[in-house]
Amino acid sequence: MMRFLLLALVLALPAHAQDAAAVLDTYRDQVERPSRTTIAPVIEALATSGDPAAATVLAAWADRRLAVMDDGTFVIMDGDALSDLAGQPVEGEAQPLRPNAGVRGLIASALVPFQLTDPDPAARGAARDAIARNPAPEHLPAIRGALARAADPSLSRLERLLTLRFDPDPAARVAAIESFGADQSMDLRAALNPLLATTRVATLGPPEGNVAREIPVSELGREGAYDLLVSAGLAPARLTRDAAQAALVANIADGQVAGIAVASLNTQAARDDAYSALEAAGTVPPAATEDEVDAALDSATFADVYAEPNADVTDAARAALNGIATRVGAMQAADLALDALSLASIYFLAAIGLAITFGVMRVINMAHGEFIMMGAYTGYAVQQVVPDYTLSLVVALPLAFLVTFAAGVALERLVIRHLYKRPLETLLATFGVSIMLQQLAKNIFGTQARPLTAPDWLSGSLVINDLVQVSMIRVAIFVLALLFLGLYLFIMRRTRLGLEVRAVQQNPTMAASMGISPGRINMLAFGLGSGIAGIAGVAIGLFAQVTSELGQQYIVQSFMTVVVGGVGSIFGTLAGAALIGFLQKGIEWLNPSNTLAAQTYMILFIIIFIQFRPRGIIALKGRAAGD
Amino acid sequence: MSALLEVRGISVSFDGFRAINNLSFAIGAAELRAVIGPNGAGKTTFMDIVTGKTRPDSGDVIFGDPPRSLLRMTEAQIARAGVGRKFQRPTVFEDQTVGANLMMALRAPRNPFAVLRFRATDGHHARVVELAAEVGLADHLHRIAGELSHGQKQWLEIGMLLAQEPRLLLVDEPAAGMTLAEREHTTTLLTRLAQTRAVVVVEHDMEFVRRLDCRVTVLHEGAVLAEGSLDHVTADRQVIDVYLGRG
Amino acid sequence: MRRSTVIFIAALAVFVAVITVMAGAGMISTSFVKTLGMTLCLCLAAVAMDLVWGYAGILSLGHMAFFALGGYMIGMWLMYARTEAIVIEALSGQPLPATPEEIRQGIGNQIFGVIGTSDIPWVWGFAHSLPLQLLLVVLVPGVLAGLFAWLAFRSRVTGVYLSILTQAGTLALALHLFQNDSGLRGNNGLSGLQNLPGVSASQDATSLWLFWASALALAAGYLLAAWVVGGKFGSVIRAIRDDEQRVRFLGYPVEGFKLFVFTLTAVIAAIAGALYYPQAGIINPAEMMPIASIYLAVWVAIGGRGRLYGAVIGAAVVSLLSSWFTGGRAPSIPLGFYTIDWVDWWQVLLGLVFVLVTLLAPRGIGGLFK
Amino acid sequence: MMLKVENLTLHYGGSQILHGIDMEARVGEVTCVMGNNGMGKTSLLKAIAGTHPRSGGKVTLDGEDLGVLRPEALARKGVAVVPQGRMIFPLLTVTENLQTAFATRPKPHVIPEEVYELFPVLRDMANRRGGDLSGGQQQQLAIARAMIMRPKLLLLDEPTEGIQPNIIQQIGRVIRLLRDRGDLAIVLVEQYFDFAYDLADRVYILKRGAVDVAGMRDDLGRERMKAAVSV
Amino acid sequence: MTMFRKVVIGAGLALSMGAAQAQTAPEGEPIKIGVLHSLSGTMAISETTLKDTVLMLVDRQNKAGGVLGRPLEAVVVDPASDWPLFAEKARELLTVSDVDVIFGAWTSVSRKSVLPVLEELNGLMFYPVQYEGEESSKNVFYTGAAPNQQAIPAVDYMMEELGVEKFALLGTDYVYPRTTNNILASYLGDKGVAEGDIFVNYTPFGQSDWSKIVADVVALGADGKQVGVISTINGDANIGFYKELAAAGVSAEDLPVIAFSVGEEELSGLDTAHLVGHLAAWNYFESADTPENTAFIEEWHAFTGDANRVTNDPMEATMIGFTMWTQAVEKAGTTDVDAVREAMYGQEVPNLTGGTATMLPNHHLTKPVLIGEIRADGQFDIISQTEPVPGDAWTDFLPDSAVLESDWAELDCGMYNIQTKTCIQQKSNY
Repeated sequence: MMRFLLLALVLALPAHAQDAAAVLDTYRDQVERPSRTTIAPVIEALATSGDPAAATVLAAWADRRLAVMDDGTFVIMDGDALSDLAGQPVEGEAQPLRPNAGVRGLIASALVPFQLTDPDPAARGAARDAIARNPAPEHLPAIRGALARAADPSLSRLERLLTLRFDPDPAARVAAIESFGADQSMDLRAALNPLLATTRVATLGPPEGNVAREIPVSELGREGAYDLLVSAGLAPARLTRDAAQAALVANIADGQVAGIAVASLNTQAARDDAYSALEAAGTVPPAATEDEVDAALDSATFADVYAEPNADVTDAARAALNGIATRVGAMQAADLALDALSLASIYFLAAIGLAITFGVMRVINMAHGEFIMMGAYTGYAVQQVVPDYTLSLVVALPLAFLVTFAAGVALERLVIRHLYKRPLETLLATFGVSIMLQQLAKNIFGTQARPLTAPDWLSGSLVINDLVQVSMIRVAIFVLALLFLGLYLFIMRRTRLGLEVRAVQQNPTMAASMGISPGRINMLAFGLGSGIAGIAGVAIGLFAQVTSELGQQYIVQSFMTVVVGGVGSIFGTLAGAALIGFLQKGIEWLNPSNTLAAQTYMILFIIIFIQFRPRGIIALKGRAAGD
Repeated sequence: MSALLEVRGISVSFDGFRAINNLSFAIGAAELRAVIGPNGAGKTTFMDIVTGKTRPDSGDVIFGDPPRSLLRMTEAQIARAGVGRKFQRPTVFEDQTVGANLMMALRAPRNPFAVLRFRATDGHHARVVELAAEVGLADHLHRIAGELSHGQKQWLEIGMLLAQEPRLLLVDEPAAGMTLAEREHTTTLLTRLAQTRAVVVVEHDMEFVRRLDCRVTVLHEGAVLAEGSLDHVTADRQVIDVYLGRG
Repeated sequence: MRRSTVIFIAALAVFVAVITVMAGAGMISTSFVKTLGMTLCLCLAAVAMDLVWGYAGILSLGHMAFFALGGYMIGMWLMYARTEAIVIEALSGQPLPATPEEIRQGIGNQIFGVIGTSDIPWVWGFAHSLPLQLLLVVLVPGVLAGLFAWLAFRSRVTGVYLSILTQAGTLALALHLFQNDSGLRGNNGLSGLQNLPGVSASQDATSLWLFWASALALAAGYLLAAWVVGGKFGSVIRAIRDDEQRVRFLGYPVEGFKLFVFTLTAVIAAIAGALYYPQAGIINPAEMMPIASIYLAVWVAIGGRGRLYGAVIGAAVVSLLSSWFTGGRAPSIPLGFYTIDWVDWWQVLLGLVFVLVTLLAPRGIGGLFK
Repeated sequence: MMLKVENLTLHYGGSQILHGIDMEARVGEVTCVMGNNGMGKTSLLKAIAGTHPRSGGKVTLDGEDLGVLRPEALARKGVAVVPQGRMIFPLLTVTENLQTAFATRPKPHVIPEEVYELFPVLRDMANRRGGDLSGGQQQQLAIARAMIMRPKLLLLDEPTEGIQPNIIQQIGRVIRLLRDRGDLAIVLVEQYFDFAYDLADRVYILKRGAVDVAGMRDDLGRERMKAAVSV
Repeated sequence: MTMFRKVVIGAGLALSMGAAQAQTAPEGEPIKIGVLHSLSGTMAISETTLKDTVLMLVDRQNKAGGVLGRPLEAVVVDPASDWPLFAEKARELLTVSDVDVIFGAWTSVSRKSVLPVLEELNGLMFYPVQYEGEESSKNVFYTGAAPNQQAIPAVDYMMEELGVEKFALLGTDYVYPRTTNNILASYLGDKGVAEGDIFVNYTPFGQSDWSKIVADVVALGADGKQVGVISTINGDANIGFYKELAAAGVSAEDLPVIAFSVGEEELSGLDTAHLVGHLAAWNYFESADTPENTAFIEEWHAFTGDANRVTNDPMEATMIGFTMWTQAVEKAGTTDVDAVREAMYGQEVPNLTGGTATMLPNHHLTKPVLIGEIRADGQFDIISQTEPVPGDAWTDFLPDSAVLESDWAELDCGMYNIQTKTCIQQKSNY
């Protein structure tokens, strides 16, 4: 408040102004090594200097364009060009100053009055951001001034947010609180919650101030309550074990404490006895007894007291927060569901290739994860050549398919073909392929994670409101998963290829006698499953890390997805992915501090689930299923 | 004649397809019975239910003396209770010798710990040799079962079945793939076995069934269509319509 | 007893004698003795794997979890007992004699300080006692394996499904132990296990003792396995491997047999682990990640399934080779334009060997002896 | 148009199953291969259909040497098989089962009406899974499927095995009809003597992997054939 | 070195490097140096770089005439990110290869695996990575940061400069984050931050699904306090975390993140455009503008034949450790471990960021603490640099550790209780 008054005063009297250069010179040390804790006077001095260039200097400083020349002159950098504070070009070398984020925030805050009325909308936006980040009482008149000049809905919302916090008139604050109705935005809650901040106090009489509630001793616990009294200076500290021990040590004489042999003090009971003996002998002062503790607790009151003195304001804030609590809860649930859906679609995408190679062809391909990894590296390699992210994605997706399709075909021809009758050995051989591919990836791309960057249109979030949002990449993965579900259904059910794949899977010899080439079909189907893994790899690489171990993260879960869902059914895989995704997020929600536990319990649940449905959620039944 | 096996009104369906429909069936302690019927009539499912492989949706299966329900028993318990089954395709353990196959089937305690402690006595060996002789494999005791011919595997399986000493034998198409001489041998064997135990034979070959000279049960769509002597059932109008056809 | 068993035991005895003499003469280093001792333990685990997979046809991708659990169980005692000695000695310098609480507090602080607590979790309830903890080496993996097997076999999960289930179960166990809250020091695991509490002998001596113990365990395990597979029991489990349903119709309680084999092999693996980790010195949850169990299966496959000596050969060859290749002493191969560094390429080679053995020699190295 | 088999030999592992078989099958005829089990009938059929490699001899179709082609290549040359045990695709619907036969056919892939006329049950069961059909229905499906391939040579392996008599009669009618159409050669491997005798034009009776008796049915006569089979 | 990079960028450079020859070849029996860094497995991502660094330093030292006039020879082994293998390989290095010193280990587990072997055989190891402290072994010199040289100053920075009042401590679930977070929670408590204002989350290694955690952290801001994230997330998992952070539109102004395990190496795995302004605390940044650093980077690029290879903090720590060891060997005139250790105390080596690193008797270094803001090009703007801080083996912010001290020069004890004046143990507990 004080500062604003000063500012207004100085702005009104430009004659007394000191120029910006002089201010900077005065505070040279703070300017060159700025700290948020010490820089406030400098900024204030600059802002109030009255120098018309002050705003420019502050803005340049915040942008890290304020620089110092070798001779100590402050200049403003604009690309390579230098100019002095008044805007005249200068020649020479200068080192830019690097104020940290905290300092920049303060500068931005100080710039608010200049920017709020700036014709440039970007500058006004910056001012709004600065206020939203560091709301301060002195912003209120500036906003109201700006609002008086021109109506601006976003500014008026900001004004109400500031009013409910900083307006001197409680009635105005209550009105501002109530004006928001059922709004559940984060900024509103961020403004309301501090009003309800409490401190816990212990008093001998009734507590003072805006009391939130009194707390019974039973809730605090006897120890906790007494500690509170002690820290409030209302009761003497109790004897701690350490202190008792120190007293014993201090009173050792001739290998004895109060007549008891030191060697026998190897239990706590013996030490307590020894201390009592010392008390009895008057060597140490008696410690507070249980009765004294009880008496002290009886006479004291414990309460939570609001920092905000005005009860009307706290009541209104509490009412408002309670009112939006259910909505917030619902939104959080929706957000969680969206997260779960997103995780499910990631698992589905990773597993859909397996749904073909494992679900339909019954080939256990432990190198499936490495195909995902190959897809991701393909995406990376494409980005090295095609710098445009959108274009590179357009190239990478089909290329990843081709690369992994080829790898799949090669694997089928060279290895799996010879093992169709030995499924468990396929597991071992493809595991060998898996470790080969991982090491090859390390040898080729190195062990460091490689960047795979989403284009801008995919790098943001789909924001439904403050609480419910999901990143665009996840939306894209969800869409991709749906797309592949459709593609899978189309290929398997509507195309000749699908028919032949299914025929070969059920009876390769007979299929051959029908003129279908099982070798070709197996190769194509395996290639297709692998190719989809490659595309999944690009998608996964966009939101996670691209390393040679990328595939390992998904392999166990992918197999579980297919098995839990029911082998041979794409809807089973879908159901499996959904089950795993929702389960994991649900458990994470129950225990937000330990993501690892969520994974553990999720897997345990799946294992138990399989006991009850050994053939998965959607199981083939009847004679046709065979045995 | 008190029944050894009594099947009471069992039904089972898969995916809406009624494989067995309120089927009742009984067989005495020493009886030979042929079960015939078109494919899909439920013959195999019937065997699956009796041996515990498939659980019926309703009905009950009572076996033995004192009679008890087989429905709450596992396949292994049913087998131990005295129900032996021969499959259509010979299923012997191809990796092991003929002797080991028979030894495994020999009546002896079946739980893991007993098996672990099991040491073959001379009596056991003698019994194995005897069984092998009975099924014509006396010279092949030390051969690996996988090297046997198709027919020899069939015989080995029958030998294993005998080793189990079952009270009820379920035999699925025993004559499939046998020469005439072999068929005759089989007929004799089955008839002889039926003197001391119940034998149910599922068969298509009418000639073979005729030679067995026993009661015949005709299954159709999961239920008994007709029962009686072969002449009786082949004269049955319904049987001719759905199964035998008009010459 | 079969001839191969006699030959194996004799070969093992000769091997132990040779190594003992060479170590005594200083011809081989302590670290190599440790490597050999650990390899023997891995061989024992491979024998267990062969029993459960090669003979009973249950491809468990989780037996290294039991191996590691065995290690954890013995590791708890090793760590507790050693720390107790340290704490008692440290506290003996104080003016007052230490109380049991202080000792316990000190132990807790020493062991769990790294994960930021000094409370001794309940799972360490028996860690003070060697006999009890030895019992747990057998009991914990045994009960866990029995429980898992009962659940899985009861619902007739077989083949690939069972493999994936064991893999998932192993992953769950590993992830659980990765948590600090598991009470087994999370990712840190248990370390310093090579220092046997109360033993002042040098590592040169203790390594040799553990080597002998490992050889003894391998011999006992091998004989046990040979006995199990030699008689009718072996006949039955091989029959289960080939046609489970048929064995049921013979009247054998198939689930009981599988449960027995699964649990027995889990216990053998656990004993192998309990001997392995005091030689390795440290155990942490990474040791039981599913990949370790897959490697175990691969050893058995390379050595030759269904032959006990095959499993031993596979485990010994692969683990000793990998030790040699990662030791940095394998010569690089310069190709002019590129130098093949075995450190970079040996995993590729290993993978290739897996593929080739599976494709070309399904009976493994052991099969070549036939 | 005809199939000619010369000096065909075949081994299963170490044991020789077929010892130099010579046979031929002509268009418009049913060539019946008879003999007891284990005599090599099915092996002969497999050798012709390419589902088991032969170890020697020559197979020509219309004078073209079929060499060592794989079954799918033979199918393209006009060889269709109805194998023992039907081998329909249990998880495909009846219609899909029939559609698998289009692999060697040019488009459009339309199931000919004739098939449904011969086997009306297939229309009724069009959307049922093959595995849910009864054995007899499956056999009809397998024959219909082979017909759609429009083969030059149709190989049938024991189509009556395990089938109820009324369907056997229907199958017999279809085989006769196909023969009478005169655009393909039919090789029928059969154990059911009466069924085979009724249909056969040309007969080969195998014994221990070699042709024991060969000739036209009418030349051989029922009694001689019966005697040859019964031994 | 990666084949891909090599082929695409540095093939020519690599060839010309091969032609370069050492000018003066030292003579005599080589002094062996063990390099114990994982070259395969999960940790290869970080440790391979350090192996290359040691090889570069050995190369440099040999060109400069070796040590004690003898050439240095590096013995490289691969413990393959397998913790028991670290102990095995360490034993092999010390007993079979007879190395005089080991440079190695990255994770705390691997260090704790090696410790008993080092102490048993009286080996000597230099450990170059920032770690959780609470340890002091007679046989290890810790050239990375202790918590008081990284974590504590970073938190101070957040509170003082960024006004953070509410903390989200996100970490990978292993010992370094756990211990660091315990220390920080205790420190923050001392600073008056309420327990409810500290949110803790642990994720598995390689975690990639960050959306919920990021949402949880953003939601912390609902009570109107400035939230800051202290990240001890390890390795690759950071990439997914930062991508999700960027996607959620969380700017450094709204929710600053300060990371202790994110360096130039990790940033090379992602596009930093959206992460500008987030922070990292280290004792070294590649962007440090000193002549020493420029020379070091040039040497590194020349050695690896890859002009894009970044440098990082553990590399500097390796360099300091290596240089100190050579100086100590020269001073002691022998490679004998006890003599070298005595000679190590007080050794000084210039930091690459300016100032001097001094070896303390507790086997830790004095190090300046640097705070860097992420730039769009994947480098850091150094916005704060303290005077050198002496490393503290036992933190002052946990009650059990506050009473402990390590001094190998005077007290000959790594765990000395200053209250009871007793040496709790000579050898480490692992």
